[in-house]
Amino acid sequence: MSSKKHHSIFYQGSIPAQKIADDIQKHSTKTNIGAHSIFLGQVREDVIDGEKVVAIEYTAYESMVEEKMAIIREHFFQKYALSCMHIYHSLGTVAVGEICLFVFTSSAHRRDAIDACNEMVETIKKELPIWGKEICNNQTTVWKQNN
Amino acid sequence: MSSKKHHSIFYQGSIPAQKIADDIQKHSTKTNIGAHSIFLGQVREDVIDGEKVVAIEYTAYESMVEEKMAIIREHFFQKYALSCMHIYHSLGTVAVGEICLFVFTSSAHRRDAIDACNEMVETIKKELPIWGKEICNNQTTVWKQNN
Amino acid sequence: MGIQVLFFGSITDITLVAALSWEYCADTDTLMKGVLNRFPALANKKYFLALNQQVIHENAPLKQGDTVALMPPFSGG
Amino acid sequence: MGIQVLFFGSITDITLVAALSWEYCADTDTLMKGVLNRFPALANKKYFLALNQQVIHENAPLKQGDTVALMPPFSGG
Repeated sequence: MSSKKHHSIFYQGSIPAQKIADDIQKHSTKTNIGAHSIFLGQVREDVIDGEKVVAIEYTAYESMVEEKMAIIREHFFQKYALSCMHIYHSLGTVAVGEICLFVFTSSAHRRDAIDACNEMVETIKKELPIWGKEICNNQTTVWKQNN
Repeated sequence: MSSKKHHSIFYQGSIPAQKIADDIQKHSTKTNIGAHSIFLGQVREDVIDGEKVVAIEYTAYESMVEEKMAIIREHFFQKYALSCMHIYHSLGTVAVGEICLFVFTSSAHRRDAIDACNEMVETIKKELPIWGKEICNNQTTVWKQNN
Repeated sequence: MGIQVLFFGSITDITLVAALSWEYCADTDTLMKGVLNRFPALANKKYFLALNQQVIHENAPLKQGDTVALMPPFSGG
Repeated sequence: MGIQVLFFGSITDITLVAALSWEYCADTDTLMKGVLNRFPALANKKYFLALNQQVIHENAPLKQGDTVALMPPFSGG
């Protein structure tokens, strides 16, 4: 139940489906878990001024993200009865159709995992100094805006 | 966007992490998707009268589940802007630590996938004629009760 | 043809079978009277009925070939 | 040592660099006056400041070696 064991959330490039499978598999030995909730962000082929987005390039204020995430983790483990919480966010270029965000929460009963996962997705988008730049087919770029 | 394409939700035995990875991977070609929400039920090592649960054995009124799920799917695709929705529930024996339920929703924007996934988990537990029997270490069995 | 009667979950701990062919009867109340007569322990069980895969809460007329299921509270997921 | 100034996201479209060493000044208001003087186009940008990785909303005193970051609205996830 420790919230202390954490490491960088950053993942260079897109997050492979295989990593998600491996992470799920690792939890089969944690027999107090009854529920996993997972959110995946996938780069969408938006159209900007008639040009298709082909990728998003992510940059971050990495050291500030780490510092904020440590505090956020602490808060989440106090608020929710979580067995574990794993978060990965891509840095660098992620092509359309690829995964750029992986939030994975686990708990004995489903409400904790589900509520924590939902709140974490909102927290990441709102609180973490990360920026996405959409790269279009014709090489133009547009800085992403979260709604 | 068709809600017509559906098949049995039942999966014989536990749902492998590899199947989850494969299903995620398949969605990389659906470039209108921006968000996936996944719920996984994992068999928990509960203790009943001092005996550890080692597995759950699932049975169902299969034809009624199929009929209900077709209606539920229709309703969800009307209520939420989903790109796809995939649901798998184990039948037969699933050991502690293994996955027995896999709900997977995808949408352009995160709220639809997240809200649909959450509501589907509740719907499955409440509406579908499926029964779980917990099998303990000493071979005694206890019919599961959903809260 | 008669009526097909299905048993699920903890109900089968009492009936010991998953299905029975029952002689035709006019409605579900009459059917259940016969079923309870055969399996008196069901009187202490909580269950509901489905007629041809539709949950029913009141007495319903039966026709030849109908299927009635006795379902204890669901516990999937 | 002076002040380390960091630029992120769309701010770097204007500054063209990700970091600058700035001569020491007493507070963030003074610092930002200098930064805006050097990059006038920043006046039209929406951003907020972090002093040593803490977001600040008002003028704050600076000491040698402090880091100030100009951050446009976040767009991760």
